[in-house]
Amino acid sequence: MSKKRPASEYQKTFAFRFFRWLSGSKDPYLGEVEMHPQKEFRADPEAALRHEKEHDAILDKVYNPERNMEMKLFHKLYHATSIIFCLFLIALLLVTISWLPASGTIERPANNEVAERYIEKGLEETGAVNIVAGMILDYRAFDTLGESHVLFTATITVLILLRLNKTEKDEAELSDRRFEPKNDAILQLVATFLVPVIIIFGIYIILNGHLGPGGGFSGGAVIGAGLVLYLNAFGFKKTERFFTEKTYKWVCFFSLSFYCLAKSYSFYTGANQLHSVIPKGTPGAILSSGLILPLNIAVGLVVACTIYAFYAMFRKGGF
Amino acid sequence: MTAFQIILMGLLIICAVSVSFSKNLLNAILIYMSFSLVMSMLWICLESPDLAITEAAVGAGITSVLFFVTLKKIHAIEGTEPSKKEEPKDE
Amino acid sequence: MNFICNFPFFSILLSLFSGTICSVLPAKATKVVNRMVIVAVGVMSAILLLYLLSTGEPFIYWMGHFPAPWGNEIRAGVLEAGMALFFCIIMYLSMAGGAHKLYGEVVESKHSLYYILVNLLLSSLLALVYTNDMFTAYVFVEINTISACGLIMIRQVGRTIEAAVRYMIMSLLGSGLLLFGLCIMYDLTGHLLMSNIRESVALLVATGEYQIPLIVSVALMCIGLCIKSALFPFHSWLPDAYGYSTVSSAAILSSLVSKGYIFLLIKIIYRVIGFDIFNNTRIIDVLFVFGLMGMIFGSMSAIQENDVRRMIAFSSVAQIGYIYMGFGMGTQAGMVASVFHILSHAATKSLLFIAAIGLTDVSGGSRKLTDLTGAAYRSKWAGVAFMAGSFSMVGIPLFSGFISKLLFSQAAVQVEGKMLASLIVLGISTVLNAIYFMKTVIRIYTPSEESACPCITFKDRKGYTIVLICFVVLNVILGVSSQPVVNMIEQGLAMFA
Amino acid sequence: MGPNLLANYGEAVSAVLFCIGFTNLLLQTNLIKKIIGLNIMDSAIYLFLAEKGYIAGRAAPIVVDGVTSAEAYINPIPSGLVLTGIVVSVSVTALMLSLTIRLYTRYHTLDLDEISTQLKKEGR
Repeated sequence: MSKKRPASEYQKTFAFRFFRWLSGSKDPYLGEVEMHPQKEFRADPEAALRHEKEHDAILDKVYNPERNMEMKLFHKLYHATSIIFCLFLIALLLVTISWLPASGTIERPANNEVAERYIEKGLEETGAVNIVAGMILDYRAFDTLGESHVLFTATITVLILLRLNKTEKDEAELSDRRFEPKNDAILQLVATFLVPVIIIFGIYIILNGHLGPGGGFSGGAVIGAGLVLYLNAFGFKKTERFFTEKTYKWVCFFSLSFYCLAKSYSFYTGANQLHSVIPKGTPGAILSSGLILPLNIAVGLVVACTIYAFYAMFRKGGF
Repeated sequence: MTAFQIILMGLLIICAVSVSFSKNLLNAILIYMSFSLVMSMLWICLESPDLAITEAAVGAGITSVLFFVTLKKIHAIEGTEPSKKEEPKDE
Repeated sequence: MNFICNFPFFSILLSLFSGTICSVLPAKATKVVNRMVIVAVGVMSAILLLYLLSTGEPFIYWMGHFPAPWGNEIRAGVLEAGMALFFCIIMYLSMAGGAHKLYGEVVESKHSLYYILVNLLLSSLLALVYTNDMFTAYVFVEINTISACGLIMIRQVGRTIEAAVRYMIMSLLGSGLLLFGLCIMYDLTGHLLMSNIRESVALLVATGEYQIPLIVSVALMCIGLCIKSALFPFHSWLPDAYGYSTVSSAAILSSLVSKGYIFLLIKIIYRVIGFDIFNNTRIIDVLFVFGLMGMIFGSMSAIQENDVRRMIAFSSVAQIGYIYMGFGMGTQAGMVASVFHILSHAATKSLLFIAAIGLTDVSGGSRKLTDLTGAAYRSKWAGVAFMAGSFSMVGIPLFSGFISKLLFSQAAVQVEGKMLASLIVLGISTVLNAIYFMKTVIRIYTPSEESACPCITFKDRKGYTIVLICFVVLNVILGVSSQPVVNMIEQGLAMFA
Repeated sequence: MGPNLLANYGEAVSAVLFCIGFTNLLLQTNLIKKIIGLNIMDSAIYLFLAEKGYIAGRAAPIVVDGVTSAEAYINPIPSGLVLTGIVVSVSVTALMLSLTIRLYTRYHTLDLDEISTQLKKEGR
């Protein structure tokens, strides 16, 4: 058995020195390496300033596109590979198109029983004379439901980006209000005649969505364009009388929720084979084709308000 | 009918190429407006009037108006003085 | 038609409709509505999952009065219901975990807009999971892209807007290519519904006509979805988008949004083209090679990063490389490993993002790794959660990362051509993962005295700590009792076609 | 090269337009030009899709005085899809333009590379 050794003798053994070094309590360099005493650091202002200037100069040199070789090389490389990739894509697409069935001919896979049924039974099943409107709002209504929500999402993101909160709004409003209304007589005269015609034409397109070409989207866009023309001619004060953020919010809410509820009713009744009580009406009459007319009106309102909201957001960051 | 379509498609390609090489932003947007007008004419030749109305109202109308408002906001059009407004530095 | 069969339709419509309702409600109410909708959709998906496990075969739900090729339809199976349930759990925990930071970083008036976007994102994810129609999938991919872009830029700081622009440009390129591939597929088959397309594609492959356009259309769709889910060569937008956005949107983006596109790719492989036809095309080798390169280069650039959240973002580039390696193997086991990795990566990545924000809060808000030393002592729960997340990422047993690495290696062994490459790269990428994750764990656990930052205990942030605990528990459950989950995935994939 | 490249001249033009838009989106440094390139790319895809539905010698799919036989009208599905697509392009363009405005007010430039160099400088 190893007898206990006195502390002083143990300190000289190799094991003690090794474990002391391992635990880091004794710094092996202390005293061995010749070190002159450290000077106390006094930061003089102009040296710091000089460092700062040099630092910025280096930064500008590094990030200066003209002199930075690596950035220039990267740009050339990027342009070259992009052009080659796009030429390759053109060649690939042209080769695929050459193998596709000839367009405009009759015997092609696309003209199968799906298209035939839309045309033959479209009138009696959806009641819409315009088969495309019938297909969008009745056969494949789920796409168009998603579609109006794409527009709604885009409005939300534009609201997030461009809507100024209270403080900035007054300052921005001042800058935009200074220019209006420019009261140039030509625009106002033209607008007084043109805006009513545009809005009536837009309403006509929406109401006849299921009878002739057009429908919710195009009618709404036409009405939106008319509102934008009115805003440009007569300035924000006039339009804010009837179109503020509250009207926008509630119009969008009512039409989108009507759209959602009407479509979920028809999906639910369809999926569970229940008879839906919506009448098809006589084809050709305005009040025909079941839900398509009210849906067109709802989509038209949403699109018109959205387009006016985009313009007002871009112009003034608010309503 | 196909001759007319070929002319329209030629116009489309000319507009698309000239947009990418035009220096002035305003010209680019005017050429883009003509591009979408030619496109809505092409829809009519392809027997789909729904698309023609929508493309005309939305492509030439709304998109171009939004482009012009953006240019005005970005002071790219001469004569509108750029107001220097410094936002606080972010982290 | 059992009443439970309406649940997929109810969950999609509920989240869409709640997005519309929140636009008129005051800010406080929108937060409550958002939480309730996520819980309701989660409960419905759980009941649907139990019902489907009991019946054992998927069902078709007509969206409208007309049968398949004419009207639209939803199809719900075990895999879809399981994914919907898992997405709801992750989304609820991410929203709860990041809620306290939302008040700090986002302007008060834009909170309700943020919750509307989260609702719409949930509805687009559910629609991507359930839909059986290609063009509906494209429309909801667009909703997904725009609301994800809104989630990135909610913080209104110069960096997030530049990240949002880069994200939008790359995503729009991706959806342009996806739509182009879709149009060619429509021209060849005349159908838009996935099951009908598969029959026509099988017919086309049998007769051997239109071979070139078929392969090009599949390739375009795959490239479009790879760009959108940030596979290796197209991942340049990912670190900025995830690194600088608010916490809950970073967690949701990294775990849910890119997974929605990958799930659509699985649908295209199984239901639009057919698993064996897809294997004969050489596309899976391209996916395999891109996956391997993603695993290595993603981890390499994560090692050089000194911002903790950009490092985690680069590690998700590597993990997406894992998933595409699983697709590239071309066997059923490879697909099961990829789907399990989707679940384990979603759970681990959002845990890491939310734990990282806890660490940066206590180290003076700076995200530099050098300032994080000793952060785990100041906020104990965030340190433990970050360590658990790193262990799962590295693949230490008891955590879900280990199970997915195990499944990948089991799948790799059965593929004789690709076994060597995938096992070697699996090893290399695990080592690279260990380097940058363990470096961070060691750094947050080295004691540092002089920092004057506050210590955050359990009482200061109850909700946040409970969320961290739930995430760690979820991770451990996935790691320990993974066999039922794997069986469920196999059963789901079997009935998926 | 397949047999009917000349027969499909419409699709060939739309493929060329798609690649011009694709190049603009990748190569242009100015953000506004990128957005115009994006719009050109989307319109090209919709032209490609609408060419699919066109059948020579048939009328637009609006039932005229009761004739509902399939030989009289063109295929309605592509025009329905393109109608949805046009609205998607409008909403995406509005979003990208508002992003451009916010970037300009913050960095006073439209060039993405300049913005990222300013970001790198600020990032110190």
